[in-house]
Amino acid sequence: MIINRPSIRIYTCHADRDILKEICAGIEEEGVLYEIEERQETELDVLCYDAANESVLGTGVGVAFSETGMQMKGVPKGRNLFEVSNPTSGQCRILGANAARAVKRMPFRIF
Amino acid sequence: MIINRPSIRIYTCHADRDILKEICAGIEEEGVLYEIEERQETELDVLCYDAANESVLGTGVGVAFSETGMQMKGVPKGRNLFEVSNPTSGQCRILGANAARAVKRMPFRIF
Amino acid sequence: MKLIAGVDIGNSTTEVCIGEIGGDGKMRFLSSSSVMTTGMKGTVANTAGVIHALDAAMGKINRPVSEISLIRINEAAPVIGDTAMETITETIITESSMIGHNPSTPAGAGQAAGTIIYIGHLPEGKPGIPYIVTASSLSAYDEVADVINRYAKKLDIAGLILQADEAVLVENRLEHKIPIVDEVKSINSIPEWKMAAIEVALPGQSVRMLSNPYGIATLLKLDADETKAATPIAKSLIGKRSAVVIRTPHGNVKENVLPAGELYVKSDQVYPVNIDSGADRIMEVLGQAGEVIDISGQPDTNIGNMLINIKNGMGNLMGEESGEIRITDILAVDTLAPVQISGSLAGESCMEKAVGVAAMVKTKHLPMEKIADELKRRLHIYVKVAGVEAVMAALGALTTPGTRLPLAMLDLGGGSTDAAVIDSDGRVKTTHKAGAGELVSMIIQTELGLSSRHTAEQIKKYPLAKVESLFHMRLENGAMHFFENAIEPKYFGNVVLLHPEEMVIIDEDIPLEKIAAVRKDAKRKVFVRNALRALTEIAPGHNLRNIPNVVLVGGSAEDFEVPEMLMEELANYKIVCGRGNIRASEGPRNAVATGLVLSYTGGQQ
Amino acid sequence: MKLIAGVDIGNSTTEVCIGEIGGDGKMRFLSSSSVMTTGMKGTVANTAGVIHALDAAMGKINRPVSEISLIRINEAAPVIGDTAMETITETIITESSMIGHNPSTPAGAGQAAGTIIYIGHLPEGKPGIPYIVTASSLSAYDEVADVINRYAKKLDIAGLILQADEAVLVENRLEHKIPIVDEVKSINSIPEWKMAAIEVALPGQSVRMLSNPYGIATLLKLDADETKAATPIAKSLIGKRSAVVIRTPHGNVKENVLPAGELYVKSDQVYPVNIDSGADRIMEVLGQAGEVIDISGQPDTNIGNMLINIKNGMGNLMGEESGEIRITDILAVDTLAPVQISGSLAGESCMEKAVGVAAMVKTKHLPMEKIADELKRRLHIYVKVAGVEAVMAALGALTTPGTRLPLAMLDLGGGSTDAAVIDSDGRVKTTHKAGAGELVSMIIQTELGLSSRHTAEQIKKYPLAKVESLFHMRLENGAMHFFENAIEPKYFGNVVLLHPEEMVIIDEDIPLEKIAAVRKDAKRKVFVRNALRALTEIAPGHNLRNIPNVVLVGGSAEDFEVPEMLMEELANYKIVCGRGNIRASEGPRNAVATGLVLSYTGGQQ
Ligand SMILES: Nc1ncnc2c1ncn2[C@@H]1O[C@H](COP(=O)(O)OP(=O)(O)O)[C@@H](O)[C@H]1O
Ligand SMILES: Nc1ncnc2c1ncn2[C@@H]1O[C@H](COP(=O)(O)OP(=O)(O)O)[C@@H](O)[C@H]1O
Ligand SMILES: [Mg+2]
Ligand SMILES: [Mg+2]
Repeated sequence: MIINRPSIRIYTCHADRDILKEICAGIEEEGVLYEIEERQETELDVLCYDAANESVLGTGVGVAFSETGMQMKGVPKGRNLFEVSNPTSGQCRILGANAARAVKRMPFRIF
Repeated sequence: MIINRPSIRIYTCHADRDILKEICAGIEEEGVLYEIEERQETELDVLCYDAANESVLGTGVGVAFSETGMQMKGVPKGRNLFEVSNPTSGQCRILGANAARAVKRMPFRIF
Repeated sequence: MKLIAGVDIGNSTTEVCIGEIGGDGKMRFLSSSSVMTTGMKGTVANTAGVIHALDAAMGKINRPVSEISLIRINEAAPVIGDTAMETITETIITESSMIGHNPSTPAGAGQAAGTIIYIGHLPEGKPGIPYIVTASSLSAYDEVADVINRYAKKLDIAGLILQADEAVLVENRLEHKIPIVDEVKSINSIPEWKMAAIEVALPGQSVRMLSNPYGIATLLKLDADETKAATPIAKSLIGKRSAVVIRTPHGNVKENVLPAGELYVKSDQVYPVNIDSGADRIMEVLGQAGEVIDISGQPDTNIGNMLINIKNGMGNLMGEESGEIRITDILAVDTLAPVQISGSLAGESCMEKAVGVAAMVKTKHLPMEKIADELKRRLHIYVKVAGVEAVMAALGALTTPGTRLPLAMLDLGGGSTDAAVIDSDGRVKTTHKAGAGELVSMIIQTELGLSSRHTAEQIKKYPLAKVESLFHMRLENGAMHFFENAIEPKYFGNVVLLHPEEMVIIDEDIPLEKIAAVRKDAKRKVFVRNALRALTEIAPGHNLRNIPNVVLVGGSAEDFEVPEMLMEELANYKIVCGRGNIRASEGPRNAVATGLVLSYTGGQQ
Repeated sequence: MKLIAGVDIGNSTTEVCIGEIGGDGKMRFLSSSSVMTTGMKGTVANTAGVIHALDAAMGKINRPVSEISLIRINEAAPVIGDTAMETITETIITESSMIGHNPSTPAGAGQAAGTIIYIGHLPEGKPGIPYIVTASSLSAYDEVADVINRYAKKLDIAGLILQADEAVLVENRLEHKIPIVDEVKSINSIPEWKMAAIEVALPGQSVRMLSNPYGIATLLKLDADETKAATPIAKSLIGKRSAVVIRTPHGNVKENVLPAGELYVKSDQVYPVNIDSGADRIMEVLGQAGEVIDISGQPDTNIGNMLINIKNGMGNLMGEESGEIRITDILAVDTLAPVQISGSLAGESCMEKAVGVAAMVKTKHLPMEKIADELKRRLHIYVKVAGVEAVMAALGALTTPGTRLPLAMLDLGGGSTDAAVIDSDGRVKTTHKAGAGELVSMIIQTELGLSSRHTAEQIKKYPLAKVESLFHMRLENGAMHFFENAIEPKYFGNVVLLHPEEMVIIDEDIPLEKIAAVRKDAKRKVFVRNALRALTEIAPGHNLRNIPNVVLVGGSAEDFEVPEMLMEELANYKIVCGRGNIRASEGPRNAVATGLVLSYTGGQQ
């Protein structure tokens, strides 16, 4: 009986579909699992913070419309590790890859 | 502004005072911080599980009367890593030390 | 249509290869197998293993063993590798007492020197004299802190030594910070009123003053003679997190130390060489000696005793007098072995240079004919002792894709490294060198101070990982591996071996990097040296550059890093070298058995 | 009451020691300082640094420089160390093309061989022929997966090479799993219709088939000649996570390769030695040659060019003709240097054996008198050139607690390792050996392939750590260190140096253990060898066992691990060795300056 699957949480609020797809591809290529959940919350900081704190892996991604961010457990709300508005598809991949790299404890890629 | 102090959470319910003191000494000697909170909950499994999940370090200790347990985030409720009833003071130290060693990623000591 | 079985009885493994001769006279390989050798190589006890291996190979193709028309077994070389290891260093005697250890949680940082005083005797302390206080585990941490805080107002308390694991607990309650060493189990053997120096390093660092003879001299005000006597202590404290050195002149401590001794290599004359001069020198003398008749050691020395033990042991096994047994080759390697320090308070040891030795023992002709007869009797199949092991191995090696004559094969076994060269005319030269997989395991065991040889053997074979959380481990090469579910707590934080069936915990507290370094180094020391000297001996003109191909076969060629080490080394001589791939399918195994089958057609045509 | 200043002008550092002679004629030490040397050692440009150092030392005791009655400066030895490094190996030319790399996320596992086909040409593929498909980053991962799934029904698709970082994405969408190598930037230089073998190792492992010449031969069906040509490829693929080898016979690739060359050591006669024979052999010949007059290299070879560059460079600096400059010592060390592989598709290099060389250049007498005159002119204080550097260093070293005569000191500097022995009668013997701290930094830079010397210098000086989360790092010795607050993301997952002021990120992606191993090995190769040969030269009877004490001084004696390495090595000769502690307070610094002050009283009494 596993309650929390060890995965990155992605909390979304009316997320741009292409952006979300590319972020997921970034995580998938790195071989880490993710779960997407649509939330009532519109604020990016809250989405990221909650996602990180509710992920067993301590890593969360937030997508509000076309704003994106990545956050880790233990870092205060509002201090997302990475934040990109209207990201290109390359930037989405990197954001996803960095979420996975946080889990794998590998250095982050540069946007 | 740090919201969560990086510390081990100890959730207690009418904890035996000597037991609690020795567990804390075990953690302190290993150089890790802890926070104690008295809870309404009487069940050891719940105390341990909640403590682990609410600790930034992902490590929690529960003490209900003279029952003690240690738990880590990601492990299902009811599957405490260690559990000792009516521990000796040596066992309390080891339980505390092991909570700290979970944080320091060091092998656990044997009871 | 005739079925031929090649059977290779090795020290560790018995291998079978089954070939079929078609109507056209061509050989087709049908099956092969590998089982543990039963009994000592060259004895009739081997028959059971051979039958088992034949069953296994024929079973794979669903045919009965009775269909085999001919069994060809190897002519085993009458040499057997044995391995022993002796330290060459003497016990270290010190004029001071010391504690050098790595309690996981000492406290404070810095160094201090002073007179030792038991905590209970502080009322007798005099102002102006620096003291190092000791407290047994009978005193609780809050009491100790209380007492020190009280007396620190009057006395100069410079440091603290605790028996219990409570350094941090005490330090957190002290008003003035001092270095504290804890977990000193034998606190009662610390002599009161003597001078002591203590040092605690910053987290992540190691002691600097007490690992330097002149640092000890500075703190304890030693003269030159005393400093000299403190050098072994300084050496043993290198890398320690905390340490205590106590000045306790013993007078003349004397011990009976067995000297390392001389080795006598007998060929045209006797060449002596002292073990103390190290492995390189020993191997140089051995190289100069040429064809060796026997090797012995100076009586009543470490090496002398060791070689006699080897000869006696072999004699017992073979039922020969040890006088008839000759040692025709040795491999010496420089290594490190733990040596007890007399004068230490807690049984500390330190690593000293040592020499490990593997020896090649020449015995009488092995009675392979007897095994053949016994097999014949039990199976009613014709059995022939068909070819010299190393030659057959070379024939088998030649089935590896990308090879051609002249070709050398290196059989990396357990006790010995055997080599053979076949030149373009089919002429073969062979040699047997002492030292192979077993010596590697022995070096690993000694240098890591492991209690079990089995653990050393496993360290040799499997890559390492460190379990960093309940959910993941970091592999030796830095990659992360995630577990599906939380792993058992017993693995948490430990270094493990990635055995294919289950993870094996290494009980000793040794960093992963250290284990990996010792492992690689041991392999290099044994196999690179042996490959070079074996190949040099049999190469045309004794020149390695005259060998174009080297094919690695045998159990140790399965190793996950040895073949690449040898390839890198031999590339310097423009030699193509790699793990063999017998018949493009068997990897480095089955070379001798395959050669035995092949040599049948060779003989026919 | 008289103030005496000792001034030591070194290549890197200028040091001052201030002593006071009391009414009783006894010397009391008051202060000391250390600044960067200004200008090249032995030139008047040094005066600025000397004045700065005097200011600093007098400032500490709040007294003006003018109160000094006498300044004693060192007589510098007319030898200067310089360091250069040359690989001795030739460029590697291969008959095949290869890609060997560590994409972080390849996919699938296993090996495959087949004909290369571009994904767009799959319609032209024929059933029954194994194919390796290539796809550029213009094809999206879901399209690639779709196409492969479709064609796999008709064709034998054995492997896939991708330009984009999408191997896992494609693999997750494939119906039949195949090995996939991704992140191949130069995908367009892969030649279609040629045979290729590809291999992806299991996570945490490295390729086994393609790092073995016979493995390549098996997959690509190579004959013996082709296998030989593939050996450098196999060697360069050792340890890689994934690899591609393409069979592209080039015909006769020829390159102009500069040979390593011979070294000529001139003493009573000229001793030649080939660089190819390695550092041990070179140092052996040097040792046999005795007192060296000059060392040169074969013209138009690597070593020849290198030594000429050193002589010219020194000549320019000193304003002498390079003909007048003589090289009186060298230190050769075996090392590894990256060598380009011609035939690689993505500019891969591999590490080859190389020899690094430091040289000791003999110049004309250094004009220390000119510096003394200039100082006198500017300070109006009497200045005396007072003593030979190494002798003064030995005098200073003798103030270390726990020492006595006879005593040896080793000055571990930047360019050279200097040694002096004072025997019980006060007689002194000195020597200067090429190679010290700078050569260590150079080896670290080369072996780790670092772009900056500065990084190598920092790696030499500071311990390593790996930042494992935003909240903690693991130190080199395994200890954990926690941060108070979350650390900046740029540090996350990186290897860093623990510089006292800030953590320095190592940009190159090299595992911590590798960096530490290269660092330690470089220090050992330079300092252990130099300590042994310097001490052997000056030891009574050239026997190390006649030296009871060795005191380490100079900048490289501050190193956090070099003194312990030397202590361990010299303990084998029963020598007490450790970092000096000049005047029981200065550590290994200030030896020469202290000696200059001390020798004044010596001269007086
Ligand atoms: N996978 C492996 N990795 C490293 N060494 C191995 C492996 N398998 C077997 N060995 C070693 O091979 C040696 C035995 O080799 P083998 O050729 O079977 O000996 P023999 O020819 O004497 O029967 C032993 O030292 C064993 O530890
Ligand atoms: N803390 C340190 N650790 C290791 N090496 C050091 C340290 N400080 C200085 N060095 C090295 O010491 C060398 C300079 O030594 P120094 O005695 O100052 O030279 P010189 O006598 O020529 O002036 C340089 O190679 C420098 O890298
Ligand atoms: Mg402790
Ligand atoms: Mg990838």
